[in-house]
Amino acid sequence: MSTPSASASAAPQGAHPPLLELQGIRLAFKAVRAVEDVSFKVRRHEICAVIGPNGAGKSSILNIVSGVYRPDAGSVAFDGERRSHMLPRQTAQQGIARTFQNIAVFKGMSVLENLLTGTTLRFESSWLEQLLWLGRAKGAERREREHAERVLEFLELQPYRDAPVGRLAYGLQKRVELGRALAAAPQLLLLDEPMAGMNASEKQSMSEAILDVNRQLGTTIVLIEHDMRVVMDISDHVVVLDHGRVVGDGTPDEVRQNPDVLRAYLGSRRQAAQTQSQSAASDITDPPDASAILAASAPAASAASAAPAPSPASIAAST
Amino acid sequence: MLYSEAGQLSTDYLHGARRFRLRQERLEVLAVLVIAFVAVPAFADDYWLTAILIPFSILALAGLGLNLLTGFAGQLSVGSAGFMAVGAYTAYNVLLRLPGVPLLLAFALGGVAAAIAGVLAGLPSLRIKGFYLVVTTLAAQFFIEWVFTRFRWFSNDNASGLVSVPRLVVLGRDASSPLGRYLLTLSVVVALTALALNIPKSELGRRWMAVRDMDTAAAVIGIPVLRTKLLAFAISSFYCGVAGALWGFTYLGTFDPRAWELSRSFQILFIIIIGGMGSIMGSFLGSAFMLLVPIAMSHAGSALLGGSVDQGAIENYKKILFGLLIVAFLIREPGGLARLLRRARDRARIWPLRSW
Amino acid sequence: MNFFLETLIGGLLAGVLYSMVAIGFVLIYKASGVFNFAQGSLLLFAALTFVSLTERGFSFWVAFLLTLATMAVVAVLIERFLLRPLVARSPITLFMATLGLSYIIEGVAQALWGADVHGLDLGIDDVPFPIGPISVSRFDLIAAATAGLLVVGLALFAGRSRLGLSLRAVADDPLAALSLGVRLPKIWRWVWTLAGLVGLIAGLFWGSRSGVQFSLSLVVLKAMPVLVIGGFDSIAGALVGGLIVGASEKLAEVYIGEIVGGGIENWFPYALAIASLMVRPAGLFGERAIERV
Amino acid sequence: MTSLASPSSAANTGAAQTFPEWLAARAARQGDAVALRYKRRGLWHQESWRELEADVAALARGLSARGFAPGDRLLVDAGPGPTVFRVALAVLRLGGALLCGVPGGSGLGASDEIRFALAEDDAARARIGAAREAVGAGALELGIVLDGEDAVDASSAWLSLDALREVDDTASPLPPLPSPGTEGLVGLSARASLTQGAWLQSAQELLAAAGIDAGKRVFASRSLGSLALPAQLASLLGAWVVSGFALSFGETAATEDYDRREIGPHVVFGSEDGYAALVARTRQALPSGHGLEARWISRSLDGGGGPRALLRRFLVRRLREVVGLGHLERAVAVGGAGAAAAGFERLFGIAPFAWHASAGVPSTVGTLA
Repeated sequence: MSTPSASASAAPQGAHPPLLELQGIRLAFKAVRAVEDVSFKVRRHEICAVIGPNGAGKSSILNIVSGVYRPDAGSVAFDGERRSHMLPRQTAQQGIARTFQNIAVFKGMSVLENLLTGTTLRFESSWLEQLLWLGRAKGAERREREHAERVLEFLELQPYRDAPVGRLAYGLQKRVELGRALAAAPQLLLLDEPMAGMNASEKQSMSEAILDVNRQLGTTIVLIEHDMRVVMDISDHVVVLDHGRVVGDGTPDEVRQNPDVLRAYLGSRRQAAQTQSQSAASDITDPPDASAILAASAPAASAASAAPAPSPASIAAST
Repeated sequence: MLYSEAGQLSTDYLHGARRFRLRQERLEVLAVLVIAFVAVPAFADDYWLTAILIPFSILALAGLGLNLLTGFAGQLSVGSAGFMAVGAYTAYNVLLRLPGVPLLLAFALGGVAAAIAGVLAGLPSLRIKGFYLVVTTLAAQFFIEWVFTRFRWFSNDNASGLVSVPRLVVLGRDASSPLGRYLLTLSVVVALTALALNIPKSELGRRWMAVRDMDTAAAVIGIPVLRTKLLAFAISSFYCGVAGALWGFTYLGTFDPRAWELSRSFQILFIIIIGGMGSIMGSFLGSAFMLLVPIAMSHAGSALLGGSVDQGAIENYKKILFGLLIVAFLIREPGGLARLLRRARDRARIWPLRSW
Repeated sequence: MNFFLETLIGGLLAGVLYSMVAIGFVLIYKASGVFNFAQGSLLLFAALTFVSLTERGFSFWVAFLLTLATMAVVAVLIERFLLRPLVARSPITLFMATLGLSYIIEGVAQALWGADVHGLDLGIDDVPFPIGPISVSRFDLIAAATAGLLVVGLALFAGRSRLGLSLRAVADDPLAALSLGVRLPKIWRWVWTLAGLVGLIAGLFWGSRSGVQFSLSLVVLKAMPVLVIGGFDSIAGALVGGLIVGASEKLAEVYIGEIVGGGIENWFPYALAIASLMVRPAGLFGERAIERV
Repeated sequence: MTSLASPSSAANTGAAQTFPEWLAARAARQGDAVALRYKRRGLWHQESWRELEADVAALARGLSARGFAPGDRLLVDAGPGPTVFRVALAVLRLGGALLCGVPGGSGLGASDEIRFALAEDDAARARIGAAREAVGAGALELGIVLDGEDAVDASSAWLSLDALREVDDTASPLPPLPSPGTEGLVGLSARASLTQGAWLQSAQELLAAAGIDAGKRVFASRSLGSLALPAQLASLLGAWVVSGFALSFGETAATEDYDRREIGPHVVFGSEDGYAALVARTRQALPSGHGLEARWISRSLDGGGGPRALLRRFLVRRLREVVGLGHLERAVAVGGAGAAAAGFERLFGIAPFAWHASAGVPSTVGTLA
């Protein structure tokens, strides 16, 4: 544990061991240290919010847990199983699903097809059966389509069932991405800024959806969010990162009182504002404003491919 | 095409996985098949059969193969012609060296050999993406060309390097007549197309499209990206291989490696760009376009300029025209002819309304 | 031993010509992220225009400048009608577009200047030129020198001139560059013109070697492995890559070729390229982009 | 299918006068005919009259096992839909009454102690809870929640529909059939009730007037505004069992326009605002501006003689086809036809049949709609 406040609020464990436990995670891109010695626990069935200013390393944490990044040091324990690194596919098999900061839906496919891809790991038929449309192919297709339809209903996406996702509004695309993750029936759901760039009502319905997932399906959720109101409303547990370190860890109220958190927040708010003025690719600090995020985060994705050597600012954009 | 969907209620999730969802679409397809199998043989003359319809359906099949890889799985390849050559030479040597093997089986083996070649060419896609694949598939193209030119064994050690295919016998019946070759080609193409139509609505196709649209996300939801890509290479190349075998056997009859040079690969790539990436039917539209436009041009040319028309010039204008078309389609309608058709259909479906 | 050295040097010098083609390629890739398959056709077009002009009695330099002007016009057209409409489209789409472009350019070039082979004499006679124990072609040496100058020139240009600087800015971080008020269309027009110039020079050497004809556009196929080995976005890489390909190709032809029966120069560089891809996907000098989500 | 056109058919159904009797008669006469069609999770489900009767019986047993007795009232806060209609029939079988309206609204009085309630979803549950707080109602004996099954815990009074079906039926036998005089529907907002007899009576008049008979595909719009349910129950439930047509519901209010295309109904039941929405949407989808096509279309839709009249006839047919009314014979405007209904006729060439208080229903229920 990095800070006294964190160890102080070492949240009381239930009968089970924590579902997720990070220990001494470090990660650096070239010269930029994204994460330095981060450790925290996530209990089963809780909603844990990871907050912090831009460049605090929030997204990097999610990317490490879901196997997209490989940490330079430290380990992740999921469901009692400790590991230093895993491939994305393996984490999926373990029951971890996620959404991305810059929407990562399959734009060329319909909403239903997107949800169907979420069930891919449970699909019990060989490609040959599917090609010849024989054997288990039909049964599997029927089962998974039904499952996907349940998710579709759960998220009230029926009106868009066959619409190409690329043509949907931003908020809906986020919803579809959530649906794809849900279709995998995960134990742990990682949400990277699920409400970025949404208007008030979209945020409202999204937080309701998240709460429903947590309550009705009992899914454990770790989410990154900038909107403090949302965070305080829906999360049971808040972890605050700053410059790649944990500066706060506890219940929303505990965190609210925590002095270092406030300092980190106010301090870095200023610094973040500067980076923003420096680089177009920089992300937005809270409260996020829809148009601005749409403007900034969408190109940020293309910048990732175009820019060979990302400047610190643009890395910050994605963390 | 003024559809009425009344009463077509889907009561089973498999209806959503149908090749053609609406009754009307199924009827249209049926009509096309009847025309192809009954009307055409009744009316078409040998020129149309051998010079247009056979190459049309074969190129459509090859285009379909490439479309599976590029249009659905998002892996660009300029080695299609190479894989076609593998199919043709394999089929030839199977028939030559393993007497008693039925023709269709030889074609299938040609496809399998091509599939293997395809997987090998696809292996680098483990490490590399996008147009880097152009390089590896080009490598495959050149290597294959070289192998078949260099090692005469494949062409039965005959000095000219030309090989002539044996009589075409299917199920004991001779299929060497123009009509026979047409029907043989058509049957193979239709059968393989029917199979391909299963792909977009199946998990197989969804995995491909997922990898195409966003491979990181695909990996995160548990899709084995490399295996998926390789499978795409295998199946795609199988189609190209069979197409190659048909090209050699039912279209050319006598061939050497030059039948499958790089330009053929580009031709097939153009077929799917113009016809429509990610659309099975697009491959057919593109192929028809690719074959008919040049013919129309030379006819128009000789009609306008009288007999004295320089074929070289025609060639140039053909090139320019296709180049312009490629660019135009990529800019205006990446979905190609298939998308244009679909659009027209959807508009007709809700006319006079603009949206519904 | 001498034989080996001669083959090696000969290969290296031949490689220089590949590099020249590759450099034009790199310029465009750096500035607009386009994998420009049409580079070969540009080269053909430039050479063909130049030759036809000289055949019509223009002096070397006049023809050279006129050709350059033509290439500038072509660049403007390409920027306006190809790049601008396709901005922010997938790299694969852009690649296929340049494929189409190459067809257009070739078609136009031959429609304008005819399809027959034109001889081209730069007045550099291809006589052996003894260096110590071995002797190399004087032509090749001059080609090498020119390529060297080209690289140095481009390096200086990129380092000093305002355009060069903004060019680098674009290559490093397009969004940042945009926010700094760099005008991409302008950059693109310039870069494609520059690529045209490089293409012209390369075209002259190739042309005087093998005659100016349609097949000239196929050198692009030679350039591709060069790029993969050197890295798409490094001019130095293009130079080194070219040398490597040239040398290994010749050596392979001599030492491996006869074992497998020759004719391997078509695919050997590609095999080499794939091998290097497996080891260094970004190429020897290429920057490896970090994948961020 | 032989015409079971309304009043006359009462004869060959043994002069049925209550909902249970009519339902039984339907099951006996046309047991295999489709009674109910509804789309859920992308699939169309259909239920024959026989199946429907069996299901209603099961629900009725479940209800009575949970203490629902003749004369009891079920407070309903839900939009129109297949499940609500089933429950309604079960309640009517038991001789109970449906208490409709907006619980949140002023309607609820201290007089009615709410012991039974049906909620569409958790939101509705909350509303009902609040309403009961407001009037200080006693303990809830049974709550039925249609959506959010997962949320229901055994401890609470709330059951999912399936749970209700499973309640063991060896419990007390069903009470005797209700009499025509039994109160069946109570409108909260206007505090007026409708007996089963009067209800069915008005239904027969509606059928006779609108000329709707069995063998028709009837599409019940889900998007009818806040008073959707009472309006639909009052207008549709009776007509349904009396006439024996096949009643269809779309998946959600939002998907209705597509679902309608798939059903191709002969009759649609909508309300003024429902029709208004459809007309507005169609109008705004028509080609606009000064293009030749746009001009011709708008001019011909506004009517006129000669060629335009012809074109108009064609256009109208086409428009009906496109919005999924290709087979439409009758449109019923529940609660009276106003401007929107007129607009509907102008576009689709069929005048919605206005049905409201004047059609012999006590004015009170009319005010519901």
